[in-house]
Amino acid sequence: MSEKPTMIQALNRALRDAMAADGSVVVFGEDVGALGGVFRVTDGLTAEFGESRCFDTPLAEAGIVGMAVGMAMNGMRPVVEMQFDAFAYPAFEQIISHVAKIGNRTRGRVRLPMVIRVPYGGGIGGVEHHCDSSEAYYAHTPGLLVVTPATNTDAYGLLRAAIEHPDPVVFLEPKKQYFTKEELDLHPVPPIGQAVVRREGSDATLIAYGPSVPVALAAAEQAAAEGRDLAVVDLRSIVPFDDETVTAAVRRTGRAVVVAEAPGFASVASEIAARVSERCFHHLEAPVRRVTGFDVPYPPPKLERHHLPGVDRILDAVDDLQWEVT
Amino acid sequence: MSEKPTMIQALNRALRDAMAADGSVVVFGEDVGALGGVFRVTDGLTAEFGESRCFDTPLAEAGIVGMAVGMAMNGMRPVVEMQFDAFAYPAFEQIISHVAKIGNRTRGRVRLPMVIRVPYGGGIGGVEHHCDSSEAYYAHTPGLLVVTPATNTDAYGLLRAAIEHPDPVVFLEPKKQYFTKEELDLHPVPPIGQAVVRREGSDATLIAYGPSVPVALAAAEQAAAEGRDLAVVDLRSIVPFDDETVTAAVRRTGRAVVVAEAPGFASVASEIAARVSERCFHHLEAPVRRVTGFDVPYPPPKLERHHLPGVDRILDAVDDLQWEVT
Amino acid sequence: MERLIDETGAVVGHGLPAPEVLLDGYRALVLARRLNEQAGALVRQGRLAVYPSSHGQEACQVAAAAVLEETDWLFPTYRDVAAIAARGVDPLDVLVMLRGEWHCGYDPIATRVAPQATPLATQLPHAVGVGHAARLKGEDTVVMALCGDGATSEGDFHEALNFAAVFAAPVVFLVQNNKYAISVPLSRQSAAESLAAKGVGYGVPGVRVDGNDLAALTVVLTEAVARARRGDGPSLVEADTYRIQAHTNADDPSRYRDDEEVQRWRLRDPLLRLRVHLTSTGALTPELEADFAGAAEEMAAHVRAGMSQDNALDPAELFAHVYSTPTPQLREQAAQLAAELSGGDR
Amino acid sequence: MERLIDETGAVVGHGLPAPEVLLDGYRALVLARRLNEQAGALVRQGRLAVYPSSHGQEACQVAAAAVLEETDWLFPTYRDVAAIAARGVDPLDVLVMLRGEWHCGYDPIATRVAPQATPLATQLPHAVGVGHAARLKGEDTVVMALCGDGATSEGDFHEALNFAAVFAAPVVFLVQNNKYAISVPLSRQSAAESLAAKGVGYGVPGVRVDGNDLAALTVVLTEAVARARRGDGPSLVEADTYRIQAHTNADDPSRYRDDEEVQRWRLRDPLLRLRVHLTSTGALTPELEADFAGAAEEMAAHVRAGMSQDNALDPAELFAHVYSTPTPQLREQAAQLAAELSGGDR
Ligand SMILES: Cc1ncc(C[n+]2csc(CCOP(=O)(O)OP(=O)(O)O)c2C)c(N)n1
Ligand SMILES: Cc1ncc(C[n+]2csc(CCOP(=O)(O)OP(=O)(O)O)c2C)c(N)n1
Ligand SMILES: [Mg+2]
Ligand SMILES: [Mg+2]
Repeated sequence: MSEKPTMIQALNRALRDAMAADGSVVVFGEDVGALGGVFRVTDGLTAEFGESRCFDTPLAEAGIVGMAVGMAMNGMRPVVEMQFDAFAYPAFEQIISHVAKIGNRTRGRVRLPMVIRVPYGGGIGGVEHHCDSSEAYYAHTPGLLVVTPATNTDAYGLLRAAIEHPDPVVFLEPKKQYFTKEELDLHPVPPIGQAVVRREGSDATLIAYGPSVPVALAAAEQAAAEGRDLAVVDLRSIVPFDDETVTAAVRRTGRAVVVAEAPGFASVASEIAARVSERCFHHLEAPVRRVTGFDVPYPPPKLERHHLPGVDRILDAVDDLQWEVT
Repeated sequence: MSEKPTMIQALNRALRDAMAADGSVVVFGEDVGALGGVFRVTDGLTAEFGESRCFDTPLAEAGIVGMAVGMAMNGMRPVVEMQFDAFAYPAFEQIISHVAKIGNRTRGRVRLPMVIRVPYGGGIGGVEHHCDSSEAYYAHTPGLLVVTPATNTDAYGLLRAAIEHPDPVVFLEPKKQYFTKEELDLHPVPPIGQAVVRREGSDATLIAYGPSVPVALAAAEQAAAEGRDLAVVDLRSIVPFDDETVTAAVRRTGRAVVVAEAPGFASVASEIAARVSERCFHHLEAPVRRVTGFDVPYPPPKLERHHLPGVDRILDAVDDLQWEVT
Repeated sequence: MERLIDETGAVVGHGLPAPEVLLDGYRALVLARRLNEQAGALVRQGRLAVYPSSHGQEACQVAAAAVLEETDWLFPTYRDVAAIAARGVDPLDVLVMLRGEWHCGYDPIATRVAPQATPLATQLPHAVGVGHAARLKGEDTVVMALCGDGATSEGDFHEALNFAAVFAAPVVFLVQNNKYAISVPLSRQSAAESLAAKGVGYGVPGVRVDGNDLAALTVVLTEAVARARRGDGPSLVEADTYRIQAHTNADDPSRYRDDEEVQRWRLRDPLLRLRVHLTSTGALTPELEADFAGAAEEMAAHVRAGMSQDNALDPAELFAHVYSTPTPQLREQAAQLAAELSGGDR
Repeated sequence: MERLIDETGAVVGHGLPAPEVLLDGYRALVLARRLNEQAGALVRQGRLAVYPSSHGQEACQVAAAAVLEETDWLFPTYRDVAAIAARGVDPLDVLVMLRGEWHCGYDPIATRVAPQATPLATQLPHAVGVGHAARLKGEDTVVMALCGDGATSEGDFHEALNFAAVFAAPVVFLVQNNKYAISVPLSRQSAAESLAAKGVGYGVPGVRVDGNDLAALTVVLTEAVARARRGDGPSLVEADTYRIQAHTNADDPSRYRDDEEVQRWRLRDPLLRLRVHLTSTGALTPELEADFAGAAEEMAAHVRAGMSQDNALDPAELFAHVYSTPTPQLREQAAQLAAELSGGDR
């Protein structure tokens, strides 16, 4: 590619490379075949690998996930696409009661190497049901790995890692970044479970994942202009959680703000805030602040900018970190 | 009743009184008719009010919840029973995408006065899928009220309040306490959203709800014998959350432990810990501790005692609250 | 398959609805077609974010609305804008969702039209609930529930049909089989002989009807509605039709179907055949045609005019409708946003 | 309805399986019945927490296992302990779940028996996946997927049947229609003529068979398996049978059905009729009867003996199997529990 690839192209490349490397990788879902997915993440896979490796299914998400469970039981590595975040909910029982639990149920005799890809989050001007940040439902469910990239290189690497992983992975793709063009580095495949410090900083730490990482970086940029030096941690993996990286960053700065799009109540952001508050208690100069979506259903396009955590709201939270106390 | 009633009887009484008071209240679900529910919460309702007011449905939870949505749209007040916690998952899409959102979707023109009753939690020696603590899924979803009683009087009062409420309520019944016999006071109907201090104490505050309240009270009892004076707050309502009562209690004691059965990660306990840490930051002598279920699928009966928060584990957490520091 | 007027406009069956009924229907078709066109134009002009056109399916849209009484209910999907408009709801209110202003722009209780359903098939159990509640209240309301061929694969379709049958609920399920679910063809959706055959598994009568023949649709749906109103329970009607345009403007149909197929279906256009028929009987005069076209233009102008008004949206609405009374948490969050907007914060 | 041997033991159809097959089947019935009885006794003694008996449905249990090759798969529900045992899995391993020791006590990969499914109908899409994967791998594996009449109402039943049909997956869906879902009678489950009729809506052949007639079951299921193995796709078989005992020991059937109904079905007992038939043909001798009874007693003794062993359960198992490698979070939690247990804490 002469031009820098989009995240969609990075994901597409990951699928292609995984399918080429391992004949047991199969891709299926709604519109993933001829159409190449409504976002074109599966573009060209049927043409390249044939109908048996990448195919359309009837329109039924529980059926898709349930069939993937069976195929994984029988030696394949299914990668299924849920068309949008809210359209994974029909598969919830399959995901919670089976995908997450069959390994444990069978004392490890049946492992399910499968990936459920979910384009998630807002900021695309989408109508209702197309912009949910649904990570908390998965992250709260023991037995699932929950991964979300924030860069194109991670999108590629983490998807490869997810497909190779022996356990089921819910792979959350920040659709707001789907069309972001970035240099793509194919080589460093980050192991699932490692956060990364995207920006060092000494005054406070912003903790983010997926679609909130670029927002956090922009906020840090702006803060720098205002004389405040913010670190940014990109979780990359929500489950497992990289306590080490997060805790170390917060201890260095003594202050932390968690940024996430999902409604804040009983969310992944709550977890991060609770963990950090507990583990860094004596290092904290101020309470851990959360900048999240409001506790409302995802709003219509014309109001979403008020709902989503933006640079200003993050910087307000940073301002609130009781700087005068120290 | 000459004998003290069980929580099941308190709930049954609430349903009967609500149906007698309001002809638009209808009860339906699996086995709620002739059988009176597998736990007998709906015992006698069909006999008393007829098939049209309390009836069995086909075995399909999405259908049950979806039908309730339609009935609520058309002027009724449906109260539906999900047979066990994990058997509500098939209805997840209906609950998340519709029950929670139709009021908002229609700018309040369509309100759904419906109650989804879910027997939840473990400690009954049940097999897999019968012991999940699923409150986080609901509590994270804006648009739902999430209520859970810990006493028989609250079971009665809160269920009456839930049925009368104009908004949809997920009513979580701690099945471990179903057979607990207690005095039943029919009169004080607590408004949804008010926590209660079950026990005053000056050293630390235990925050609990539903099935963990009796455990927290037992721990406080034991602590008292050991010379520590613990307060116990019973949330009663997870959404809305009673910040006032919780924050006041923690500020008084400067230390807090959150107790809940559900896996701790990204849970209601995380939310409570995060809120309390943020709102009581300068009053806290030690980090807020969480005593929750482990991040594992609900274990088999013979192992559940190791999983569930018990008195010892709560007291260990209290011991950890850095008493020497003060 | 039930058919009364074939694609050449010839009458091929008995029991044609009265000419006035067909004339009213034709007028509604003209308006529906115009609405599809107008909405498409608005999308191209960037004044509407997205529009799922029912071009080619207007006969289904019009018939679904026409056979209902005012007290009946309509349960539409995202593709049924024209059906909702045919029921009498102002198209501007219907388009509020696609303008990105709010999720549902009309009052479902006042109009007896449920919010347009996006999650496929999920509206069908609601329709059963509305119908069952009506029966319990002693009302003879009928519920018309729409869905597509793709939606029949969802579990909720199954559960709704089954509940309706077991409770003999007054619901007419109308499946607009337009042959595609976005890009996925019918053959990947079902191996059954027809979608109407699905009724057998529920004990529900299933009828297949030419979905581009307004006359046949009117007869079949009228009978299904009457059956439901009599208390004889639900029906399943499969309308054989075709989506002429893209799934939405965001879709690229050239990836999954060839133009030849589309051309074949253009010949079966629902307006064309009815116009030929009504003209041949003399019922449709050039004056009436002009009249209908005028009404359609008026409607289109109304839509265009409304679209250029920028409705002010109060950000406080974010919190206002989540519960009937905002929770303390939402009041706090609303206050935070208000402070931000008044510049109280940065 | 397909039937070969009626409740009096009379042969009423053609194509009876060979006597050896029926004799083997009868032996398996005797063991299945004994297993149901033994498990019931263990529950009454408090040595087993709960048991959903298949008493009266043993012919379905036995036939489902008997028609499979070793390389085939069985997808059972909680009520299908006897089917799993008939497939050759040690009953003690099957009962691990009901003893409360772990969720699934046998190795699904080695035995080709899926874990017993509790959430109704959810196993059916898995069965389709196993079958479809086999086809993609070029294997001629067949999958036998079991469910009850109640489970047919769940969305997952619909989605599984439809996927199987669309992909022509080698799956035999066997519905044991035992007339109740706990207390809910069939009439509240479906208004269709039969559950087999549900096949029509998917383009899947549906057959109704006397579920207490092992001979007919064997023939029907053998044909369905052969069809699947040939690559001709799935079948739906409805077995007309009855749950003689309570749903589980926790259930009180007197609340929802009268004893008369149960008595009528007792007369249609699957063992009885096969015994009459095989005795009448001379195939079943008193020696063989004694032999079978002996084998059943041996099995029962084995179960009893195993049940009195208290298997030590390591609490660390809580964390060991959640992921193939425990997460750092689980390692921390495991360490906490280990510390508690070693008295490190209070
Ligand atoms: C539960 C769910 N899954 C996926 C989608 C995404 N989606 C929107 S429309 C569509 C195709 C629907 O096809 P069909 O039911 O035939 O209706 P049509 O669009 O043809 O009118 C899909 C897959 C959705 N809206 N809901
Ligand atoms: C999804 C789900 N909902 C509810 C239950 C609770 N439940 C267990 S068995 C049962 C009845 C099942 O009836 P049927 O499918 O006819 O099987 P049978 O018990 O008669 O063998 C119910 C409702 C469940 N296990 N799963
Ligand atoms: Mg379609
Ligand atoms: Mg049954």
